[in-house]
Amino acid sequence: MSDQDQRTLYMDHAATTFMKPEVVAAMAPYLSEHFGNPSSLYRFSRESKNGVEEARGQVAAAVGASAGEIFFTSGGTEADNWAIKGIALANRNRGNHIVTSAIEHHAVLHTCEWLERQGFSVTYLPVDGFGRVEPERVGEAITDETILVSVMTANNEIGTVQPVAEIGRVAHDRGVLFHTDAVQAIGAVPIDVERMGIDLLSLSGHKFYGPKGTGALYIRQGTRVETLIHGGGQERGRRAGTENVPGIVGLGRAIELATADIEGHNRRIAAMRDRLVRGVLGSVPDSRLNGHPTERLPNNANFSFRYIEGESILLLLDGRGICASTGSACSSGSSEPSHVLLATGLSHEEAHGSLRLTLGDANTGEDVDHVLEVLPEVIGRLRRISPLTPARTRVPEAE
Amino acid sequence: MSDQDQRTLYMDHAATTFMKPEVVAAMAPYLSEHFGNPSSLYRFSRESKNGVEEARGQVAAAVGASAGEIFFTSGGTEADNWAIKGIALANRNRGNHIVTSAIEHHAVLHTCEWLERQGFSVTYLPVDGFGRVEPERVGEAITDETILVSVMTANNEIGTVQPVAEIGRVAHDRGVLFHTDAVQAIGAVPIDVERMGIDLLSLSGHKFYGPKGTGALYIRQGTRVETLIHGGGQERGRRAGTENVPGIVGLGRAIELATADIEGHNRRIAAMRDRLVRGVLGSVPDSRLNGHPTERLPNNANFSFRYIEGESILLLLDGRGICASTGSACSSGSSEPSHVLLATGLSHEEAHGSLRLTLGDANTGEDVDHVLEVLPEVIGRLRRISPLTPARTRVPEAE
Amino acid sequence: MYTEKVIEEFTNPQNVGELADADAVGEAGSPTCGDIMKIYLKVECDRITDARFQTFGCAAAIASSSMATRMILGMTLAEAWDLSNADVVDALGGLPEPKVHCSLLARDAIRAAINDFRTRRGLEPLERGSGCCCSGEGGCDSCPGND
Amino acid sequence: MYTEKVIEEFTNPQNVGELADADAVGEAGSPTCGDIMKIYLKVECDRITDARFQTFGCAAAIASSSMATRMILGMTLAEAWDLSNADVVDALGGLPEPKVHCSLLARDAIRAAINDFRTRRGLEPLERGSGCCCSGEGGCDSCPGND
Ligand SMILES: Cc1ncc(COP(=O)(O)O)c(C=O)c1O
Ligand SMILES: Cc1ncc(COP(=O)(O)O)c(C=O)c1O
Repeated sequence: MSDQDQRTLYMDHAATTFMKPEVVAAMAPYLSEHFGNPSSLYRFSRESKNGVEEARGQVAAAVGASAGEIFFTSGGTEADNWAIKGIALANRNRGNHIVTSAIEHHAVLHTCEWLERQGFSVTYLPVDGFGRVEPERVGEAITDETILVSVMTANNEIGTVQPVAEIGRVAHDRGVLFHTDAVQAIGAVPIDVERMGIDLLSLSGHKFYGPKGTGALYIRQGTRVETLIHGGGQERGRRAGTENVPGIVGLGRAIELATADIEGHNRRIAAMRDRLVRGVLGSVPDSRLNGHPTERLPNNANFSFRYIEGESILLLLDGRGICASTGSACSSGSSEPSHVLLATGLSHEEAHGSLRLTLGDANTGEDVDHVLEVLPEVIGRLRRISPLTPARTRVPEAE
Repeated sequence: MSDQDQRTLYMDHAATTFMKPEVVAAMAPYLSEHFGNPSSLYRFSRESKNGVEEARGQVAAAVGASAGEIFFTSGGTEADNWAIKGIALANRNRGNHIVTSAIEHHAVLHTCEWLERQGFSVTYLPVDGFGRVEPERVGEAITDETILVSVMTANNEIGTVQPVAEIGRVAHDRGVLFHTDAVQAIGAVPIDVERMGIDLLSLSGHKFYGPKGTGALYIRQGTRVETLIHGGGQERGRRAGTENVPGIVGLGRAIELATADIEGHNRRIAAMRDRLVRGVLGSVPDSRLNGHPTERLPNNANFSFRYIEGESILLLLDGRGICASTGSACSSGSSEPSHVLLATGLSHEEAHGSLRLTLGDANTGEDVDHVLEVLPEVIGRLRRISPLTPARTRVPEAE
Repeated sequence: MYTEKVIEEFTNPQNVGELADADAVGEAGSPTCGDIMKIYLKVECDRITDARFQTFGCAAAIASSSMATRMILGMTLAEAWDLSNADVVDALGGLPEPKVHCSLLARDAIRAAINDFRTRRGLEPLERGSGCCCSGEGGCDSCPGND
Repeated sequence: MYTEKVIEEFTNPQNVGELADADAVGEAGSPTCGDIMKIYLKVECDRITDARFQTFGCAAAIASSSMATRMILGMTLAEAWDLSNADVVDALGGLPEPKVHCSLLARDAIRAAINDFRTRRGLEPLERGSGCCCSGEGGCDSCPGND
């Protein structure tokens, strides 16, 4: 079990994705000859401007919006910050209460905590054992002071997909704006901002085979949102800064590819994922699948393995060339494991022993086979080291 | 005078620059195989992490800082926003007054205006006829409430270089932090944050042959700055969001190249620029050079041509393949021309008749010759159309 | 951002210049807001037989000046008075939204010229809302070709 | 983020397991904070002649457990008591700053085992600050090799 296995088997697509060759190809001319500033007047910069506007149309089409409602950002985090702070600061006179969930990404949670320090009050809704927010809870949490509901479309750790359309309806019934962090959902969950009652939506290029450092915020026409980044008149005066033209072009192409055949893509990926889940649960005792059994992202498998800790699983897998992720705090040096896993009711020990495998477009059935071969070995090895492992679960080392 | 001349002669490097081939080459592997998320634990993501950290060192070296003081952003605008809002919000208890200049970029001015709406008070220092801020004025403007002085290193329109070290000294003598927007200065003005007494410095990749959508903020060790973009623990917990790895790598390589031989670069560029200025002023009556005669960026030539308007100059030049810029409001659809030109004392008419030519690394002596041939023709043509042109200046059309 | 037609009209403007023996001269705009147009008209029997302009301004201002002078050639003063900036913008194939106001310049200068024509003849200048601008020289109908 | 040495020690840990006839057993940590270490010692004449460990924890915890058991083999209890986590970290070629606390686990488990050893012999457990840990069996000096 050493570095012999040189090939990298990447199964951490929720962390980030490679860029598709088509995306790199779309960007290439904007990295060299088409370098004009989109704000410039001369014809030479028209390529840049057109590239940006074509991408805006591609993003709009992917989420059922119109191009004028799409604003480019430097990523999902900036989009989340802008949406939530922007709504809060622009609607201060209408109320100071925000409803969100306990399992949001830190880009949402830490933004909300910052707003709390500015005098806003925030309700962090609990989730059920599968990580779902119940729409009725949203309704109960809304007060006369509520100005925004923000619930993610799909969770990045356990993959649980939220009942976004219902939550949107509840929010709108009460006259409250609805934001959703769809960073993990694009390309897996078909999005229609109209049908789903979404007023603001965040997305990020590097989660769907597009470039890092690119994202977008959808803002429904007519929604008052305070500017987060002030300066020049870019993005129709709402997000200043010279546009990341190659990045935006790549984002546009990537979202077009990612949403071209969501159903077919999901079918293919989920088939592999389901085989992976069945194989792991079948061969590793005292293991469980975290998140929802069916309402989950097609590429997400999140396990808890009792008696052992996630970072050590991850590093042994890394030794065998497999790239994965964990919600154990030990990976971040803090002592609290993943707030998401704890919110679903896991004990600290179970949360520490979690492993996330997220499949992507380049994964094959053989990759699944390889993980199914390596993972039980790795788990067994660590369990032999652990003082918590009961005798029945302790498998002797193969000779 | 039509589209015959197909070659594009780009002389708008203050708006943005092309990327140097070395920069694109440095980025290339991070656009394809090295796609790991720098925050991930497995070996595969080490390339990404190392790429980011190498770039951090390159940026630090370029401004005389240590790597731990460099934070990557999505551009100069975000860096300006972060610096100014970050200092203001973190030091609210110490005072509510900011000193800046009337000729800052909108990324600074609009940020200051936003802070005014949040209850801060801002002094916009006037400049002299050459666009210089007098350091004594800074001292006079500082009160017990002052928490920040922000004056740009060099102006983007007229190229005037500010006495930054003196301003830094004045601020520090009064115990006030000093931020400078060095977006236009990198690669032209040698920067040493220690020697110049700079506590925060903004820079932007696409102004020195690096990628668009990349920038950095230098924050002196120990300076309290509130976070602008909340979320994950990237950039040592101070700027959240998955890193734009290829962009950051490109920024690092670009700043290394741009600062390798500032003196030699400036000598070469300024020689061309000086010939351009002499040629234009010598052949076009009623023209003037805006900005400082000597304390200016080596690549910047900003003229005012009386009796005519800048956008029309720019578009006729565009018809001849020359890319330039103007401070006339008509280019932006507002009626106030450039706040920078007005601040130097120009009349509205003169400000409307401005043209900025900014040279770059790919420009040659022939480019200068070509502009010197075309520009007087264009000016003459527009002056024949203008009702303001006095008879002595009206040159008859060449047959 | 401009249509090809605007760029063409701007790059090769028609009717540039002054008319030494103009029957009417009008001016609109100011250098402060970045544009001034001066228009010179020859008028025969209430009909515009020649028009020249001088403009200080952006491409939209110059293009609409040129287009407007081309459009009013041959018009009666009444027709020219009624020329709207929307007509000029349409003839140019459209203008970017923030530039539409630049085309007002031409209309304002034409109306100023017509009022100059009237004033020279001792008539009252017309109000903005007014629709007719006959010089009264024997009535509009008496001129040849006004049928 | 880990040094090669840490990864090597973690991937191929030494002295894993239990000792059925241990003279001392010590435990430290808790599953809540993500790591637990259990250590088993054989002691002869105040000298550690065998050591085994079991660890629930991250790579740093496992690697420092392994390294610590290797280091204390052959040490007197007094020497083992004085083993600091800095010694373990050094032997591993360093640990990332947020992981240094994981190496405390080994020191704490060793000290717990030494106190277990003392308690089994009717001695008072030692305080944290204490420097000596002789079992008192004829004095440290009377054992062979303790010169
Ligand atoms: C002086 C100055 N500051 C800030 C900026 C903004 O930089 P960016 O476009 O990278 O956001 C610019 C350029 O647009 C600039 O010239
Ligand atoms: C659900 C979710 N929201 C927000 C983000 C932040 O996106 P980015 O890294 O592009 O800033 C991520 C990914 O890191 C995410 O998974």
